[in-house]
Formats: sequence, C-alpha cells, structure tokens
Amino acid sequence: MKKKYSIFALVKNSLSYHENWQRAWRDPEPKSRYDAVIVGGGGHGLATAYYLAKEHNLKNIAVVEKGWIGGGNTGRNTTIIRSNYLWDASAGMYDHALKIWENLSQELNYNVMFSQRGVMNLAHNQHDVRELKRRTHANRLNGIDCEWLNVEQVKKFCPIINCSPNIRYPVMGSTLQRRAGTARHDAVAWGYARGADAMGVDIIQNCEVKGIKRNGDSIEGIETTKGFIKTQKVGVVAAGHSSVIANMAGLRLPLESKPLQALVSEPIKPIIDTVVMSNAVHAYVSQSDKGELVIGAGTDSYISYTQKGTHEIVEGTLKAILELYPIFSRLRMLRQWGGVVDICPDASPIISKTSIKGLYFNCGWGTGGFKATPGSGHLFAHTMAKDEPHALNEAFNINRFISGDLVDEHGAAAVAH
Amino acid sequence: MFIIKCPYCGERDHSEFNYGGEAHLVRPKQPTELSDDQWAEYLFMRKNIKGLQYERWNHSHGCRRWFNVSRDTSTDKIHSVYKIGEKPSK
Amino acid sequence: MLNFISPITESHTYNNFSMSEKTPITKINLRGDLENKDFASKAGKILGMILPNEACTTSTKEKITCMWLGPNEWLLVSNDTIDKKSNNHELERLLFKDISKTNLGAVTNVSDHYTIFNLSGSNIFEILSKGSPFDFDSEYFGDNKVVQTILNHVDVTIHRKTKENVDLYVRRSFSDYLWAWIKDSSRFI
Amino acid sequence: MSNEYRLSSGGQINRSESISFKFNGRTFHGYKGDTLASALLANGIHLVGRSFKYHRPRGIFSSGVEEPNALVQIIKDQGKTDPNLRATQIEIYEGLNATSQNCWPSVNFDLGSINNLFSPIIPAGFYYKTFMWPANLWENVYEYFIRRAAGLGKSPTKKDPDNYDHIYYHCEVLIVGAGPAGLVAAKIAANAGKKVLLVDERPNFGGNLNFSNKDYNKINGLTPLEWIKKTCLDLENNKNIKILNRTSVAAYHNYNYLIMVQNLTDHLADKDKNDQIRQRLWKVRAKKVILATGSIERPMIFDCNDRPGIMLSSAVRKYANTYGVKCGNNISFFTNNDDAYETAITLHNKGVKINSIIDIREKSNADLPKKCDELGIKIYWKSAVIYTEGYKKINNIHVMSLSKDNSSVIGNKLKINCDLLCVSGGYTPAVHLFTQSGGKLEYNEKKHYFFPKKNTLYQISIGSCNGTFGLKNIISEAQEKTREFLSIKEVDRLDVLTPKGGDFENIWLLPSNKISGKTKSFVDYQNDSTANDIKLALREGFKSIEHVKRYTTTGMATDQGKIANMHALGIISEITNTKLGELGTTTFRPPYSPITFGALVGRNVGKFFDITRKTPMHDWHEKNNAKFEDVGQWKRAWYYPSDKESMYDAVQRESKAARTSAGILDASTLGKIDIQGSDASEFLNRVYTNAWSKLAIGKCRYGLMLNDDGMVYDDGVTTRLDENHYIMTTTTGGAATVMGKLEDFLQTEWPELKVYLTSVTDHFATISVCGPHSKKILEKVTQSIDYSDDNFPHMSFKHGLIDKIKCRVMRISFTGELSYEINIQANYGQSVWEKCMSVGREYGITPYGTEAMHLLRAEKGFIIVGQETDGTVTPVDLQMDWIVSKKKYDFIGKRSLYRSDTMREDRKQYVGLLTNDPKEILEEGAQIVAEVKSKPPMDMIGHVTSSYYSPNLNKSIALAVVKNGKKLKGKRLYIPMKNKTIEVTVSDTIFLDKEGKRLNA
Repeated sequence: MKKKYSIFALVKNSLSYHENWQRAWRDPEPKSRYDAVIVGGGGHGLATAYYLAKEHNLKNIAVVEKGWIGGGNTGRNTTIIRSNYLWDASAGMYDHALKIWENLSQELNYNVMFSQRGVMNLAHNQHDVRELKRRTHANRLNGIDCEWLNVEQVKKFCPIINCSPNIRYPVMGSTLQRRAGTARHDAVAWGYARGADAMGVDIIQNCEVKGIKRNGDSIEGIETTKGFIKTQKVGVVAAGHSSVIANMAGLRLPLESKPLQALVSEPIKPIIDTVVMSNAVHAYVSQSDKGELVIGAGTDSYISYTQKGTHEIVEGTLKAILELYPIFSRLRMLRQWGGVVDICPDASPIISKTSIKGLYFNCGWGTGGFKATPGSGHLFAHTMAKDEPHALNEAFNINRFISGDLVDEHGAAAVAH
Repeated sequence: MFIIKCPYCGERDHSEFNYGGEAHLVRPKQPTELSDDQWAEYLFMRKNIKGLQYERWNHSHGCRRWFNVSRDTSTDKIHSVYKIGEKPSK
Repeated sequence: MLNFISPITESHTYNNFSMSEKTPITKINLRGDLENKDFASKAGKILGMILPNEACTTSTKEKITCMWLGPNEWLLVSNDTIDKKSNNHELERLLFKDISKTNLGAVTNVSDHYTIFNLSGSNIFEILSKGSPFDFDSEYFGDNKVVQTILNHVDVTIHRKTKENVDLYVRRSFSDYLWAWIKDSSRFI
Repeated sequence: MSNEYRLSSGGQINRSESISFKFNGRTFHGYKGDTLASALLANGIHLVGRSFKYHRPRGIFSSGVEEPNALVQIIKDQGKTDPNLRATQIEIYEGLNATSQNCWPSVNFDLGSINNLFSPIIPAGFYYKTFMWPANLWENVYEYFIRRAAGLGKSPTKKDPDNYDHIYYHCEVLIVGAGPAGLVAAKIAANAGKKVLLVDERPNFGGNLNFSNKDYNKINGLTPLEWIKKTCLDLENNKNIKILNRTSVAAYHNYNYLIMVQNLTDHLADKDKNDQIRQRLWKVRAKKVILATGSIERPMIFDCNDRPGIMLSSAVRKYANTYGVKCGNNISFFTNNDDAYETAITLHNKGVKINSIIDIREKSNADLPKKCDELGIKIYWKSAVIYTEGYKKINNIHVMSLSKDNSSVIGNKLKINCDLLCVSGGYTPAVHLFTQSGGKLEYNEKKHYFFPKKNTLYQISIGSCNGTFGLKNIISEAQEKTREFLSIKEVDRLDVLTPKGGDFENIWLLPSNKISGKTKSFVDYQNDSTANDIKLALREGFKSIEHVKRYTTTGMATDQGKIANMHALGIISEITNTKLGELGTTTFRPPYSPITFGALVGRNVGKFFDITRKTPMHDWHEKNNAKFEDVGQWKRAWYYPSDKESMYDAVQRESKAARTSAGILDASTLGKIDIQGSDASEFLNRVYTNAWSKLAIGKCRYGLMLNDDGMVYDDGVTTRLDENHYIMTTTTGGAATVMGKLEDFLQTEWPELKVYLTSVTDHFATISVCGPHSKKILEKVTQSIDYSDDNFPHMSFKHGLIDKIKCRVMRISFTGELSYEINIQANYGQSVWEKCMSVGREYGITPYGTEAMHLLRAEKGFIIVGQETDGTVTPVDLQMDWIVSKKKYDFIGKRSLYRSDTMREDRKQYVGLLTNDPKEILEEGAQIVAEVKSKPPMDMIGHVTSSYYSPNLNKSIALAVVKNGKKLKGKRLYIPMKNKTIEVTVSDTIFLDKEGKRLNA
C-alpha cells in the first residue's frame, strides 16, 4: 500500500530529512508469464496498465519499456490539452480524456498540475474563420465548451498577441476552449506508474522488445532483452516505434514516423497566461510554471527515427512566434529537442484490435497524443480486456483504412497540437 | 539538414528537395481488380522502416526531377541515390 | 497602343552594388529528349548551337543564350530586348513549328513568367548568401554557369556571367517581394 | 573612482579609458575591456543575484559562459531590455545599466529568501506531492503564486527595434574555439591553403592561455600573450582564413551543418551602434570540422558551497591576469589538482595574501605545489572544507582532515578566516558540440571525465575538449591531429615549456561532520538542487539519470548543467554504485548557450515574414481602393468599396452589376499549366474523372481531379489548343501542388507517356469579363475575333489580337453569365484591364472581387474546392456523378470510389438551403440537425459550406453538405445557433437560371 502524498506528509518527512519516503514504484525483474503485457512505458502505456488493473481487475500485468518510463513523447511534448475537435468521434474521445484530466491529480494522489488556462486557435484568413467557426458550432452541439472570439476579444483575452490589421496575416478572430490548458508531462507518467505499481503492475525498464511470438493467428508472448515473456494479450503503445513492433508481428500499419521538434526560452516572469495556437501562422506557445516559453510547430516531412529535425523548422516556428509576439525577439532559446511521432493519413489515432488475436495497437497519435493520455489508456484498457472496442474508440479501428471511413482531423491537426 | 546528391545536379542542400515517401510502391495497373484490402495496402499501409529505407525525393527547387534515395532512418545517413527505374546500387 | 508594364519600376544602387530589371526579353522553355536524334539535331539547327547537356551549363550565340534546367529542359533567352509594340517572338514561332507541332518536344513561351534582375558589383554572392544555401564558391559554379536554387524561400535561377555580373530569374508574381528583399539585404554588407 | 580591488598594474584592460555604468541603481567605474563581472569585482561587489528556489544570496562564480549565478537584466527602454544575461559575458560600455533579478525589493534584502526557511519541507519534487486539495484552487491560487515566484528576468514589453541577419557560409575547415589548440590548427590549415573559418565566442583569442602564468608557460621562447599576439597577426594576414570573434556555435547538426551566432553590437555604447545588425546567424556547411572547445573547471561539492565569495580558481586567475582584479584580500583555496596552485602563485606574486590551500590529496611533488611551499603558503594536505560561514559574503571556512578512504572527516575542526575561497575540482572537457553531432563519449576512470570516443562525420576534437591537458600536450596533439586530418606532410614544430603537473584525485561529494540531511551541498546553484535532492530522487526509485535530472531539475537551469552535470552523475554513480561509463550522460541539447529568437529569425519579420505574390493588375486594384484577401501567398482583390461603402454593400453592388451590366475580375492567380505531347489527351484521361480524347480542338472542358483516396482535390477548365496541346487551369491554392502531383505521376508512374508540363501561371494575365454587355465590350477590346455564338460558342476559345499583341480568349463562365476570359502576356495585363474599363464604362462595367465571385457562383451552385469540399468529399457526394466517367478503365482516385464507405447511400451530400425568413443569412460553418434537442449533444447531419444574401434573387441562399441530402430535397432542417434556432428547407443547389439561358444572353 502506498503512503498518501500531502503537505502533511512533507512536513512529517522533513523531520527525518526526507530519508523515509517510499519508492514511487518498484524495479522488478520480469516474471515468466503475465495476463497482459503493455509494450511502451509512456503515459498512454502506463495509463492503460493502470486502468486494466483498476477497472478490469487484471492483476498480473507488466509494462515493458525500452528505456526509462516517460522518456519518449510523453517527456518531450508541449503538454497542450484540449478537446475542441471537429468530428463527433474525435470530440467524444478527446473530451472523455479531458474529463478524466479534470480530476486526475486527486485520482492518482499525484499533482499533474493540470492548468485549465484555456487554449486559443487563431484565424488569419477567410478559410480559417470558416473552418474554426465550423468547429465551434460542432463543439457546442457536442456539449464541448468552445467560444468564438472576435479580434477585440482576442486582444482582451491575450493582450500580447499582435492584433494589428497591418501585419502579413492579421488575426481575424479565434476559438477559445476555457476548459483546455496544460499539464506537467513527467508527472503524468510518474503518477500513473506509481498508481499502477501500487496495484501490483510490474514496470520493467531498460527492457526492449525484440520479437513477437505468434502461434498461427494468436499471440504467445514476446521476446525481450530480459528474456521471453509468455502472455496472450499484448498491447502495443510504442508511439513512433509502433511500425517497428508491427513489423515483428508481420503487420503493416498506415503510419509514418516523423521528427517533431519543440523548444523553450529561458525562464521569465509570467507574460502569457493561456495557450495560443495558430495554423496559418505556424506555431503555438504557452508558458511553463517555471517561466519558460514552451514553443512548437509542425513536423519535418520525411521519416526519421533520429529524434532530430531540421534547423529550418525551428527557424520557421520562431518566425511565426515573432510575427504574433514581436516583444519576444530579445528572449533567448534555452533548449531545443526532437521526438518521433507516428502519423496516420487522416491525422487520427488507431486504438484497435488487429488481425492477430490478442495483439492490440494504440498508435498514430501524431503530434497530439499527450492530451489524450488518460482517455487513451482508459479506452485501450477496455478494448484489451473485453477484446472489443469501447463505444468511444470504435471509430478509431484499423479497418477504417480499408472501408474508407476515415476521421479526417487535418483541420484540427494542421499545426502540431 | 541533409546534403542530397541529386543524380542530375549533384550535391545540394536539403531545402531544395521535397520528400516523396516510400519508394518502389508501384501503383496497381488494374486497381478495379483489387479487393478493398489490397487497395488499402497500396494506398495507406507503409513499412515505415527504422533502418535502411528506399525512398523518393524530388529536386523540386532545382531540376524538378524525381529520384530515389537509400537512407538509414535511424541515422539519416544517405547511402546512395539512383534514378527512377534504376535499382539501388548496393 | 497597349502599355508594357513590367513589375519592377526602379533600379537600385547601394555602395558598389546595383540592380535593375532587364526587359522585355524573349524567354522560351524548351523540352525534349536528347536521346532522340531528330529532336537534338532539329533544335541544334534552329538554335545554331548544341543544347547544353550538363547540369548548370549554358551555351551562347550572338542572339540567344541557352541554359540547362534539367535533363530534358532548357531555358532559351534572347540576348537583346525585343520591341514592346509588336512583342514578336520569332524564335518561338520557329521552334514551335518544327518541334512542338512535330511532337519532337515542347516549346512554351515564358517571357513574362520570369522577371530578370541584373545584379552587378563586387559582393553579389555575399548578398545572395544571406538567403541561399547554394555554395557560390563551388568549383562547379564559374562564369557562364547557371543554377536553380532558392533565395529566401523563393525559387530562382541564377546565371553567373562573371563574378561581378549576374542575371537572376524569378517568377513575375514573386519579383516585387524578392526585389525588396535583395534591396534590404544590400544595406547590410 | 574606487576600484579598490583593482591591482595597480597588469591585465588587458585599457586603463586610460574609464567607463561608467550602473548596477542596481548605483554608478560604478570600470575600464574598456572589463566585463560587468570584472568591473563589479574590482569594486568589491560579489553579491549579484538570488537563487531560483530558496532565494539564497549568490555571487559571481566563474568568468564565462558557464556562470550559473550572476544573471542580470539589462535595462533600456521597454523594447530593448534583456533578461538573464551573464555578468561574466557582458562587456561594459558607457551607459550600461544592469540590475539583479528574481529578488524583491532588492538583492540585498529579498523577501523571497523566506523560502530558505521552508527549505526543509520543499525538497526536490515537493510540488508533485501537494497542492492537490481542493482541486479548483490549483491554477487560481497555488499555480498563480508558484508562477510569480519562479521565472528569472522580465520580458520586453515592446517591439525589438534591432536588426538581425542571416548568412550561409561554406568552408573546407571550420575550427571552433581559438584557444591554443584552435590557433595552432587554424595556422596549419590556413598555411596549407584551405578555406578556413575560425570562430570563438569570446572577444579575444587565446582562450585560457591568456591568463596562464608567464613564468611557467612559454612557446618558442615567447610568453603566452606574445605568442597569441604573433599567431593572431599571422592569421589576420592570411587570406585563406576568415576569423570571427564573439561568435558562439549554438548547434551542430548532421552533415557538418553548424548554426552560430555572431554578436556585433552588444558591447558598444548606443551612440556607436547606429543602424548596424545586432546579431548575425551563420549557417555553416563545413567539409571538415575541428573542435577545440576547451574545458570547464569544476567546483567542489560540500556543505554551503554556494556563498558569495566562493569562486572557481581559474576564474580568479583570469580576473587577476586579464582584468587586473583581485577578487579578495585574504584568500583560501580548496582543490584536488595542481591548477589551483598556479592561481595561488599568480596572486601571491601580485602581492595578495594567500592564507591557505586545502588539498584533498595525500601530497603532490609537482612543480607548482613545490613552489607554493617555497613561497611559504600553508598547504593542508588530505583535508577538506566542510562548511563555510558568511551570509552575503563568505568570512570563514571550516576544515577537517580526510579519513584514509576519504569517506569521512576526522580530527579537529579548524576555522580559517578568509574573504575568498577559490575552488578547483579539476576540468571537464566541453564535449557539447561533439555529442550534438552524434559523437559517442567514453569515460576515463582514472581522470574522471567523459571524452570524445567515436563520431561518424569528418570531424576531430583537439585540446582539452578531447581530454588533453597541459600546454605541451595540447599543442603537440593539435599539430599532429590537424596535420593528419587535413593530410598535410610537414608542420614546423613548436617548442613548449609547461609546468610538470601532478595527478588529480576526485571526490564527487565531500564528506561532512554533520548527518547528510542537515547539509546543503549545492550541485546546481541556479536551480538550487543539492546532493540531498539527488539522493531523495534515487531513494524514491528514480533510477535513470534522465529521471533524476527531471525530478530534481539538476542541469536544467540557464547554464544547462555546465557546472552541475558531472557532479550529479558522479554522485548518482557513487550512491547506486554504477560505473559512470555505464551510467552515461544526459543528452546535450542545442543550443550550447542561449541564443535570441531575433537572431534565429533574422530579417524574416514584418513585411518579410512571408512571400507576397502580386498579379499584373495589383497596382490598379490598389489605386482603386481594393481591399485584399490573402489566398495562400497571393494578394487577391476582395472587394472595391467606394469611400463610405461597407463590405456588404460593396459586394451586393458588384454582384448585381455583374448580372445586369458587366463585371470584370482579375483571375490571374489561377494556376495555368501548358501541356504538350502526343499523349496529352491520354494523360488528361488519367488525371481527370471525365473523358478528354473526344474534346474538339478549340473547345474547353471543366475537369475534376481526385486524390487516389477518391476525394476531390482540384478543379478547373482545360482548353484544347491543338491536337496535342492543352492549357490547364487549376485553383489558385492548388496550382503548385497540382503541378507537383502531375509531374510525379508522369515521371514515376507513367514514364511511357510522351507529355511535357510547363507552368505558365505568371506568364499570363487573366481578365474575366462577364454580364449581358460583356460581348460588346470584348468586341471593342480585341481585334480579329468573330464573337457570333455559332462561331464562338460557350466553352470554346479563339486566338486574338489586342493592339498587335497576341492574346487568347476563352468563353467560359464561373458566374453563369455570358462571360469571356482574356489571357495575355502579363506585362500587358494592366493595360488591357484599363482598356476594358474605358471601353466598358458606357456599359457600366464594374470591377468585382473574390467575395462577389464567390457569391455569383453560389447563385449557380458551382462548388469551390476547399469550401464545399474538405478532403472528405467525393464527386458523387457533390452530386456530380455526370462528370465521373464509368467507361474509363482507370483514373486517379477511381478505385477508392468503390470502397464500402465511399459507396454508402447516406453519405453527406451537396445540397442547397433556403431559410424560411429570406432576410436571414446563415453563418458559414453552422451545423445542421434534423431534430432540435433541449440541450446538447445533438446529432449533426451536416454543415453550411457557403452562405450569402443574393442581390439578384433578393433572398439569402446557402450551400451545405447534409447526410443523405440527395433524398431530403424539400425537407425542413434546423440550425441551432447559440441563442436561436434557424429553420431551413433543403433545396436544389442551383438557385438562379437553372436552364443556363444567361450564358447566351
């Protein structure tokens, strides 16, 4: 049983110079067999394990992670959380996640610092206005909070945005989702890990999957760098490396893995209190609690697993930032990094069974997976436990690429989320 | 930022080129004969290889020619370039 | 009488760098397969020159200059201006009749598709290097060479006649923007 | 001027040029050549900042880019203030005005320091464990205060007035770092005739050699300064080499692509800056790269090692030799190597009192310690500093002896008074750029550092960044490796004198006489993370170094761990007893040191933010008060309001005129592709959904282009000019992508087709004249064309002349009116436009913009790709089955039209909508439902794609896509808006002139 975290616990532990804190999670060696194995110890994978244990009382579960938990896109993204998607299927799924976010710190007894400071999506031309209004109406009728702001309201809500009509692509309005915001990325992985571990889930780090053992059309287990693990259920949540695992099982997925970059400025005192995204002027920005401006934009066009993108993307992103916030020109980039994101042709994820019994994939989140973490884990756990999708992820099955029933969210995803 | 050796123009900066995805995906000559699954295989399914990949590039800001490149996607090292219709030089 | 109005209405000089538009100039895009003897000989006969077959090369006769744009693509440019009133592109007529009509290749008039900036001065390539990743020092880029590349995100074709005299080709709709950019760049040399 | 800590002589400052500057409001003086740090130290100021978390007083610690403490804000106007600059890098100039950061009301009295009292209950990661109840308080209360407590300096609040610039540069050899190794390499490369670029982030070249002791270090008999001077002179006279100072390499990318920033004016007084570029970003492609980036001195980790007056030994030497500043009057040293002794001797020789050297080593018989002995400097061997006192400035140190195995301290505690403690924990090679480039490191167990092992690029590391120390070794390595790397036969040898060094011994975390919980041994000064924080993280199961880094924030401050990282790793390896080699390092991420957004963006701001494309008639539109719409990079005339007219009124007027008299539109932005070749018709058959072989010469045809996924991609009219010659038009936005897509298919899928494509978009000005009078106008504008309907029917074209200038006239219509399109060479476009205007005046010709065009085509139900379609719409959905050839064997996208989902009967289909109230204009993007519920969620069956008030029908009209729309004609649907619900009736998509009579009116 885990001891509860609280201010009192902090005071109590300070008396013993913090030398008596429990481990947040164990560091076990893999058992020879599990009821279910999750491949990938990112936020989505750990959340999946957490809900499998909590809601589907599977107890004998392992999460195997090639490196260190939360070390992939979970720990590399710009932490934007919102649910203002166009299509019903997406809206339903992302808002399911947002609702879980709203009480996640309490649920996990781990402060994930979910900050509902609002997310704006700016419009810069007639086409943007039409599309963003379309989304606003769709969100409203789906019961998702989303407002349209005219230029004056934009100026009022976020005064540092350059709303001059004389810039190259003047701001013509914006959507605003007030329930949206940001969270502390590492905390999400760590919180779910601590919660899952408390329910007996084995979190096995530095354990890379080398092969997937099939018996005809069903799963027998996985070969790892720490030996063979027998199991009938494998849930792959490997983000950028999903295709690599799929190839081991002899599957092909409709994915391309591309470099996505982000950067932060040096810390400064609070200057922007919301999250601002723009499609036409390609960038988005928020400010971390530490004071760093957290900035990102689009992916490079080519496949790469190097976790490095081109300098030109960074330059283009900051160009857009200075167009919208000329006051940032003298601020300095402290750190830039890259991740590998797996993108589907319709810019929507796959949370689905496969043609191989017991093999499930949760992938294709592209540039926007972080926001979905709790919902993704929750729905994937259901799909794995019941061997059938939850109503909220039915649309995200892999067969849509055969029937043609895609969930095209390019409008929502034109800029990395 | 790669340097890509266009088979027609020689070594040029990455920014002169456009990426064209996996190479040697031949568009079916008789699409109507294919099942939905087979068509989806061509249309959407990709190897997305980590390692040596054969891929298409277009010297779009130069001679406008398409050509093939073999590149290790885990290091971005380019091993060879070859013209459309040719086989990769090993 | 129609007025001929080219996109650039000024010329620019800063220190020893200067820039002006060259117009009106006949420009013809020629396409064809050099493997095809008929095409090669026909084109050669009309132009009075062998089509350059190597990247970045050009060949010049007294009336026209021919630039390599690709393995089956060339840009033909008249060396002198033509009459704005008649706007008669004699070369186009000849080539079209003997090459396009006969399906040997394609001949397309692109005279106003491109605007030509003539740049002169001692620091041309320093200015161009502010926006182009191409190595203008490269051994492959001497006099009478031509290169297609990008300049501050705009596609350009750069014809180096000498180190201090360069013709830059840009699509007409971009020319106003690129002119302003080069002008601004020249301030910071 | 006071400068009471300024030595009477020495240094590279210009003592004849005194400079006054402000710090925290007080005026001080320094000399030309001073940094803000050296000038403050000369005035006895150590305390310059407060730490990030506990707000502890912090002083200047180092002398360069690695500085963790001395961050200041430069004050100018609101557009020109700079946060978080390092006092150790700021070169002072007349009028410099700097203040401390992150403290209130002042650095001397900071209320934030109350955090220090709470420090026991706010260890690493405390915020993950609390602030959770009640949930709703997080962002409004807890986060609010956390955010305000955090952050360092302040952002400017006005636009940056400075200029920034970019340049690409190509060279054969790039040398990073102009210390002794870099200078030697540069000289060899340049003499060998290579095109060389040499860069260094500091204003002066020579690196640490600049301040090494001249009695102990000589090259070819020259003192360090003499040799540097001579070498730089030789280089300046060599035309093969370009030399950049104040230039910092930020990032080292694949393929030897390096990004560097050159500082040009920050060191100048405002009056000398004029309009010059502030910073220039260099994008360098180097065939070969030589890294000579040097090394960074390490601190020592012990209880209260963070007080002002505790400094790196090498920094103190630099302040003395380079700036003529003594950092204290009564100095102690704490070291584990010989380098500290060189500093001691240097200061001793300058008459400064050295009261003690505490050395953790058993003994050292090397030259320098011996010398110190001779000089009578007290050395405490096998001892350690265990504690320091002095709140805002150190005033004494506690010293005890080390046990045999260094695990504890023994014997009595000795207190030594001092006003400065120089620490030297040895040196860490600066391998940042090496690892950024993909190079792999190896750990040297004896020397306790990571050094470059192998890399994949044309690149070498030389000097101390390669783990080579001692002037003699550095120079001989630089010579040998450079010679080999550049395959040069001979290099003249240099004769180097350097002191014989002893070994150095390493203790990552020094023992204490207290229980460790009670100590504050700082590892990352700026982020206030201590050895205990690292222990806590490990205790809680954070095993990976990346986890420890993120949990404790060690190495994540603005110095990115230049000081902290090695010790953090060392402590982790000791506690987990893992070999450091196996532990590895955290990723070194670019940039090496922070660079301004301004430099990264260069001049691509304001009017150069993005390309602007203009049509040949742009000037006319401007002169005639057009408002412009951004369509991609194009500026298109949107509408032409007369002085007081609103947009709505203007568009209504323009739309009416187009149907009652004549309208004229600039359509030059449409993409135009010239298609030639014997297979041109077959090519069109394959790219368009309809058939082309039978199109007669001289005729035009509308075409719809799909993606291979079956969704509508582009559309436009293509004209058959000749047997094998077509001119295709594309949408404005689609022009480039369509051209690219067609070339792709031609070159890669259908190489057998004999077809050539050439873009002629910019070659032609396109002027569309429509309306009942358009024919009369065209007859007067062009010569030699017979406009009679039988000679020149709808959907056909003619060659013509306008004042001797050839043109093409197409009779095609996007408005449903009788309409002609003139295509003429662009440079005559504006003149032809003006001619149409003057000829048309008597017929009331009216220029109309894109908005009226959209309205007019909507009256006719013509789609706009990208407005009626969104990448999910098939031609069948658009009820355009008529254009999809059933006969054709294949065309792009055909197969996808026959998938189970694309064949569904109840897909969203293209329909018209009429509001019950004809005055009610729907909002584009509004969602449609069949039944209204009292509250969401409601089933949406479609949305409004286009909506206008039609002046020609005197009612509002709208286009939409609606589920099963084909079957819903005449049905009533609802549009629930925020505050009302609008009733609509599904109608035909053609609202006006169904029979198409007007085309021949």
